[in-house]
Amino acid sequence: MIKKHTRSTVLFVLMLSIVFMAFSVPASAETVEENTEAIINLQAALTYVWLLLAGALVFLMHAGFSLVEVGLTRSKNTANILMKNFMTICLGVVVYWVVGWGIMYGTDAAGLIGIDQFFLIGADNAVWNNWFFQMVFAATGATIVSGAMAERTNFKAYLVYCIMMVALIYPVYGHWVWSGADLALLSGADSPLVKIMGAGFHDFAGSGVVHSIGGYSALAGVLILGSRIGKFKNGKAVAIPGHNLTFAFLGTLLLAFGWIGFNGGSTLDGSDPYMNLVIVNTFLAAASGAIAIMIATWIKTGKPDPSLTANGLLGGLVAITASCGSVENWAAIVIGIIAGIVVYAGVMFNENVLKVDDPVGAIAVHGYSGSWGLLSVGVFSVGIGNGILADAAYTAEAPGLIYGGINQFLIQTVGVIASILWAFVISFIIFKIIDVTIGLRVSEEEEIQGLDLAEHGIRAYPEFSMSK
Amino acid sequence: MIKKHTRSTVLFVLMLSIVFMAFSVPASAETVEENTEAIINLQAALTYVWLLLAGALVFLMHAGFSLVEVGLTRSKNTANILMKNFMTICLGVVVYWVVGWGIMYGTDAAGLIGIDQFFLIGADNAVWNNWFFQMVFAATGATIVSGAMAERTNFKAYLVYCIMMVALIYPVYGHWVWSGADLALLSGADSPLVKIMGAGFHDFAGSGVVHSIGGYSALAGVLILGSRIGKFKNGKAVAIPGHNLTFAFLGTLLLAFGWIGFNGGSTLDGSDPYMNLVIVNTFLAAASGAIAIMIATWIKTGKPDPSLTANGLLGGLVAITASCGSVENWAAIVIGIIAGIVVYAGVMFNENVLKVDDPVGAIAVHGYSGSWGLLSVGVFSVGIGNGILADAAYTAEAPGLIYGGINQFLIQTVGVIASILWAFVISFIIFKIIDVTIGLRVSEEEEIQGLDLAEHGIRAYPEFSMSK
Amino acid sequence: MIKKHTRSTVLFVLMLSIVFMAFSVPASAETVEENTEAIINLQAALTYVWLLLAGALVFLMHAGFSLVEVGLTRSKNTANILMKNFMTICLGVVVYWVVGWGIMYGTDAAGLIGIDQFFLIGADNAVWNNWFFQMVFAATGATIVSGAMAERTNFKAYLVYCIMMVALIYPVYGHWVWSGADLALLSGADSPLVKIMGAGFHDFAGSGVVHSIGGYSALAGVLILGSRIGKFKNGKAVAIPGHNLTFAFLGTLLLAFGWIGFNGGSTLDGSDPYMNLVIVNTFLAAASGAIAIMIATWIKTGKPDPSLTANGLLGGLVAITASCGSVENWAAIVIGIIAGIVVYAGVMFNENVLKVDDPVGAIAVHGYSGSWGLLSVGVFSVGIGNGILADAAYTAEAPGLIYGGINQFLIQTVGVIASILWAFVISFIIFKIIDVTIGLRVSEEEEIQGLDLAEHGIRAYPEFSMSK
Amino acid sequence: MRKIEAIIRTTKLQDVKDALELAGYESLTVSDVKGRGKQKGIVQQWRGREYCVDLLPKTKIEIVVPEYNVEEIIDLIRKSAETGSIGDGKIFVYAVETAVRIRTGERDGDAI
Amino acid sequence: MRKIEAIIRTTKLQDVKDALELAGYESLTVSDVKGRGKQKGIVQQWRGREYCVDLLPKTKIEIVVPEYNVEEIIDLIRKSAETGSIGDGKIFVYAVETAVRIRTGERDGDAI
Amino acid sequence: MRKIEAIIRTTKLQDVKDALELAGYESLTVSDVKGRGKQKGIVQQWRGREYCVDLLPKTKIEIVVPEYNVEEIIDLIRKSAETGSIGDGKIFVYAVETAVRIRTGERDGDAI
Ligand SMILES: Nc1ncnc2c1ncn2[C@@H]1O[C@H](COP(=O)(O)OP(=O)(O)O)[C@@H](O)[C@H]1O
Ligand SMILES: Nc1ncnc2c1ncn2[C@@H]1O[C@H](COP(=O)(O)OP(=O)(O)O)[C@@H](O)[C@H]1O
Ligand SMILES: Nc1ncnc2c1ncn2[C@@H]1O[C@H](COP(=O)(O)OP(=O)(O)O)[C@@H](O)[C@H]1O
Repeated sequence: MIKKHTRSTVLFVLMLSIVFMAFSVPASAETVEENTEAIINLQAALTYVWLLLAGALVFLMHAGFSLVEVGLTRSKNTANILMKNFMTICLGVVVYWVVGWGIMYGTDAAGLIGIDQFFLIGADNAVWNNWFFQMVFAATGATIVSGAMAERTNFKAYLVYCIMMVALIYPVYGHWVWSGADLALLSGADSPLVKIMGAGFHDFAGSGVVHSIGGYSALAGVLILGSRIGKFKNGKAVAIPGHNLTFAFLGTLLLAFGWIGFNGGSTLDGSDPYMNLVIVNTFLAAASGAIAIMIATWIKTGKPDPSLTANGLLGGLVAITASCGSVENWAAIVIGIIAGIVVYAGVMFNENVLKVDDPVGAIAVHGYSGSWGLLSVGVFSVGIGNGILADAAYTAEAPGLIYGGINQFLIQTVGVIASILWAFVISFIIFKIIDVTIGLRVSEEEEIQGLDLAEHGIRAYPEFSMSK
Repeated sequence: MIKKHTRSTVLFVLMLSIVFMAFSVPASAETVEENTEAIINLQAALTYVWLLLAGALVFLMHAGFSLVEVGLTRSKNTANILMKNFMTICLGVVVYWVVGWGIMYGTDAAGLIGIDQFFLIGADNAVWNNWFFQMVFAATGATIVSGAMAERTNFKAYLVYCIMMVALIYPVYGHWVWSGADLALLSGADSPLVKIMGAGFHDFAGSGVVHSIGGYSALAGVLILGSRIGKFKNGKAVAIPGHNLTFAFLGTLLLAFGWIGFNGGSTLDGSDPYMNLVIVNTFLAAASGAIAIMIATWIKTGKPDPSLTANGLLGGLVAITASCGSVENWAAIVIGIIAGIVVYAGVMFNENVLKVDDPVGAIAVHGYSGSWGLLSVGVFSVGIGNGILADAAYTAEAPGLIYGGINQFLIQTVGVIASILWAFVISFIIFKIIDVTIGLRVSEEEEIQGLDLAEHGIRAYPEFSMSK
Repeated sequence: MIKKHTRSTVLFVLMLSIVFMAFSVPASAETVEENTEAIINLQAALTYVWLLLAGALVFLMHAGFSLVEVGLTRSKNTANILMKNFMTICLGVVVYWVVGWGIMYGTDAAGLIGIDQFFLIGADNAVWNNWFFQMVFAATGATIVSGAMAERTNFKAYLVYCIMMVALIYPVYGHWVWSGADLALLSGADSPLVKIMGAGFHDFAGSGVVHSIGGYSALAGVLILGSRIGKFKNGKAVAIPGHNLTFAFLGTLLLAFGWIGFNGGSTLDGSDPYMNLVIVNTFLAAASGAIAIMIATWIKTGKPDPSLTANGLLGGLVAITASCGSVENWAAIVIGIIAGIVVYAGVMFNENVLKVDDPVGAIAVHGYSGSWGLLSVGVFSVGIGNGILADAAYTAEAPGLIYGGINQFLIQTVGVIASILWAFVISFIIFKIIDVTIGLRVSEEEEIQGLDLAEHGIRAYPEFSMSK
Repeated sequence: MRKIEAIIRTTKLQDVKDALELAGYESLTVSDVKGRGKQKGIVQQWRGREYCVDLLPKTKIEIVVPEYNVEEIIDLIRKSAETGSIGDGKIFVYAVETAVRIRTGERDGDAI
Repeated sequence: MRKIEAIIRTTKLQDVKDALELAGYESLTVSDVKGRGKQKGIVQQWRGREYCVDLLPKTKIEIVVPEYNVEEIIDLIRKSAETGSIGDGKIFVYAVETAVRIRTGERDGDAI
Repeated sequence: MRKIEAIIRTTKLQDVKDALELAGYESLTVSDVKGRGKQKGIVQQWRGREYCVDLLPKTKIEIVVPEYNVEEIIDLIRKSAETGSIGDGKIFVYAVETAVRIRTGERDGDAI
């Protein structure tokens, strides 16, 4: 008969084991084999705990994204933005369970796509553990898009796109990079591309898989959608200040907090000591990105700009996400500084040259800086088995340009191009279809009134007097 | 002589062990017994780490509750709500240390109540670990009540009630369900009730113990208290919009974040692989609850309602809390969808039929959806030792209705009734006594002025112009 | 050849090990030595996970500090405060990597200062792990100062001071207390001071190293800076209400959340069971501090004061930070109550007697309450190897006054004096130099206009109508 | 035409609006003001220190009507806004020279 | 001198301001009001329950000018603020007895 | 009776209020407005891009007094609100036909 443990039975057993410890008497004479088994179980358990908690931190990034977006936009669209971000994670959970995971990690077909494990059929605790950690990543791509398209997108249209993102756009590219299939387009040992380039594509925690894909999808969306009314006057960009900087900064700090799970957890192994290198590099790059952009705006406009500085931190985080397990500390700082500059230049380029309207800077932060992050692996990677990575199990294969290697840089470039092409083209098509069928943009009247009233019949701050 | 380790001695030892690892030389020749002991210690340590961190997440739920309540009510009562939630956890810590834990987990008397371990006398690290995790749960019940009774309750009266909740109401029901005593009313193997029903009551992480108890206590409180001035006009409910949706959504996301600790930690064992099933089910139900209610409001009113959608997520979380370790993934989705509908119907029922005023929907979210969660165990439980639960140590004993079992459903029904009766009756009595002695409700003048000025002589946002 | 593991290879290995578990077949016949090595690795891994997550919580305290400061000050300075706190952690990361860590933990020179390991040269994962955890502490001191000097300090001047704090002020005192060097001024076994006093200075997680240092540095800064325009009228303090209590409370709760990492992680060992005692004492003191000050304000002014109550919780946390691993539960409560009173009296003392203007109460909360915390070790310490600390490896050496010991109290007093002298004098000098060179304070015009417009050309809430 | 400007308790806005609507006066403009009259302000506290907020939130209602409606409206407002305690507010009446409806360009009597 | 008080749609402020500036009328005072005229309010919802917000946000513009500019300004405002739908707002004109520039003490014509 | 309407710097409210109180004029109504006169606005920046906010926050004070107090009050306000820089604001005076105290129904002289 199977014994049922109540909450306190477990508790009691725990206390007992403590008592045993105190008396230094092992519970019973165990054999070497039993010990070995216990150790393996403990290793798995530590990984479970690590990935669940790391996943929890990543989940909280959805609060971070919500706050950054809300803070950097106008209060008349706040409820709508909150709902979009909220439904992104809600739909993300269900859609990634139904189909996303299967396409990403199901049995490989031709190195392009997974074809089983839908509905997590046959899952056990190890799969659930991984699914949870991967799931919280999956919805992030759509959230990035939501930020760039804020303040003018039809709610229903966004929900449909969001489903497509989690079901298809994200997992397909993810399959190419992370599925581990022998043929996986960008990373599989038997992939023709990998063979030609001489190294597998390395994207540690998703500068490309998560951020670039989100960023370039956003670019496609924003191009079809057009800019907010009043954003460009006689072809010149006009400032449309966001309504709450405190939310924007709190959101940014929550994102940095979540990134500890995002990058740290991507070791996928609670016993991998390289999680420490990963986290240190992550913070060095993040800080450098913020400092770089603060100084840049200070020089250019005479005043250090708060919201761009916050964007700079995110840019640093996005860039180091691919390379954090493969580079030296000083390189992380360089990567972060360049990321800060990429973000600043990217925001200006988008507004002044491309004339696209991205209220929160998502395309620059996630798209451009994500691509830079992927390339940075090819530049600064120490290469597995060298120097600080002597014992590393999971890092970029080959050394980067500065160590005289070229292969890693080549495959990284290919991966960058693939991410841009895939994300932009597929998203462009999907957005076009949505535009024709549902209508991607709200009416002019609704946009002026604000999406909160138009889409949800509500105001986010009904008691506060607004002067805009 | 005992050697004192300074901060860096420990650090140094750690570094050494790394060095040893690098050279693959074990620290010293250990015996099998010493290894076994070390493994047991590590298992305990992993549990400690897991429960402390899970407890930390649950603690943060108090910030979540504060924000949800603040966001869904008017700004003139914000400081008061913040103080109530803040003192709930502060008093909760002390009261649960003095008496709550003892009543819940002290030596059992007649299956009804614990009678020792007050002031945590004799505690060791294992007890402290568990106490901390249980303590952060304890104050939650009172917080739920605080939400339903917001905007009109006397501060002192609430504090007194809060103490009673943590000292008595919560731990007594908790003792029946989680104490592990052989006679424990609802769950003990020797309890007459359990023997008659043929299965022990199963409430994994507290759909009943925490949420229902809070919800039905709130119902009692709200009935005695009456509705806010202006809530009902000619018997019809009037909308009183909350003042800050961003806070309400941030709070909801913090609650979901905390729930990873709430449900995940309730394995009470860092090595229990079923924490993964628990978390996956938790998120599937949460997302389904939110999606269900969004669609429902969309259909009913033509627009997807933000604050009810956020409530739907919480409803899904509350419901799955009892059953997350006992059901299949698909069942979690069904449980979540039904929870969403229960919340929506419950909110409407409270306002239209019962005519009670619950500004934040706490009674529907925690009371009704909590009861549904308890029942869902009896419907969907796989039953220990079956299918996905083949190795599970801690789950519902018997299979649910859909697997042809009836016993689990019966005892769940009994547990639901017990939770309603106990929470409602004892809270009704306590609130009545408080009303007669201290006065449960503020004066009309104070309510109109707002509790912030009346109770604390303060305004939460003194610089912002308010138009209400 | 070294095998590269892709994301899913790791995943696959994990799944395999689960399968093995299910069949109870160990991966291979391991030897006792291999098991021992695996156990040591696991212990290190658990510590890594614990410290990274604890460090993550501490990192989030920077969001907490930001929100508390923002909430308790006027909205015209919000963007500036957000930027200051944000740059504090960004600069903190880089500066502590370049020089701070080396001064604190590098090879000791004369017990006063570390002199190598700059730029983390030669770091491995064990060092990175510790560096990360120590780094998130390092920036905290500066953040404390930023709070006390809010609403009138020149941004550039603050940044320079912040660098000095993380590079020098904090790590030097930290070296004296935590470096573990034999000669370390306050704690080393061979330090003349320690020999004379008969016990080493004990500051578990930094009541002194972090909080006092921050608090007395703030005092020096505030004295040079002067009070905000309008703070004193005819020598009497005038209330200048903060603009957002919700932010202040959310910040306080985030700080308490982070403190679980701050104190818990300071075991520096994932297998140290005393982390449980530490956390329980932490929460008992925090809650007691809040309750004490709430009651005190209630008695004195007739109404329980929200922002002081929130300060009381922080005061309790600061005080118990030194002693949480060395005292009984009841003592933690006493320490917390006294801390609450110290904070209240300290705030009044600063305004009424010293006539200094500290908008957020940082000097009282971190300085005075920090000193009390250091002394409390000398009063309530159980002493290593006694009672509840029978097995403790890391706690105050000698018993406190109430157990008849005097040595611990003596050295604690010395440590308190040292912290006041060091922080006050060095900060006074640095602030003076900054004042003369850069100018510490903004112009009167800029202060009246608000630092957001003056320093950043921005308003934090441009859409909201402000009535002040 | 006259503009009737009433400064009332914020909590009385609903009642006044209802009373005016019932009497057929639907058009009005409302704004948030702060003021001080006989009512001297209220004591608040911040961090244990009391201070007096001497400008209390009030609501200003403006209604432009033909001259002959003035007394009726004063009456309606007084009745619906009065509590009898200090702080009930004041009503001021001004002459309006011209009124124009933006949408149509109608003037004066037709415009209000 | 006259004070021209226009209550317009909040979204039309920029246009009106631009039109006035172009015509040389730069000085003005703007405030947030809420109001109701022929436009009866809009339906919002809260937690699945509809309710009518009958006071809609509007913007009030005040400009003090010499008498002879009044008609021109009324015209400018009408043209720039009109959408043709209900809710466009109203313009009221009042007599101003004195105007003083605080900085210099200049009066009337010189002050505005 | 006259209504004196002064548009002043927000930072000068306290001084003006104090000056008026000292001279025995306690009653007043205050509101937040934004405006533009000779003072052309200030440059702000957002995400590295400058833009001009041409409506600056100002405070409007309204005081209704008997005719013979007007000049004294103008004087008081000027003295207490002046900084000498552009942006100090303006004072306008209007005729008030009737004043009513809501609480008591007192009229005119007794009401203000
Ligand atoms: N002489 C005045 N000029 C301008 N506003 C006034 C005047 N007298 C009163 N008010 C306004 O009316 C409001 C209510 O006045 P109050 O003196 O409290 O009424 P009562 O005298 O009936 O108690 C004040 O807050 C102020 O805004
Ligand atoms: N008689 C009036 N007295 C005061 N304010 C008025 C009056 N008539 C209209 N208003 C103001 O003008 C605004 C717009 O009026 P509305 O009736 O919507 O314009 P229209 O009649 O052109 O549709 C209202 O919201 C209100 O603030
Ligand atoms: N003609 C006017 N009509 C309405 N409001 C005005 C007028 N002139 C000035 N104001 C108000 O007075 C405020 C201050 O005016 P400003 O021109 O800055 O004063 P000064 O001319 O003394 O520098 C402006 O912001 C505006 O609100």
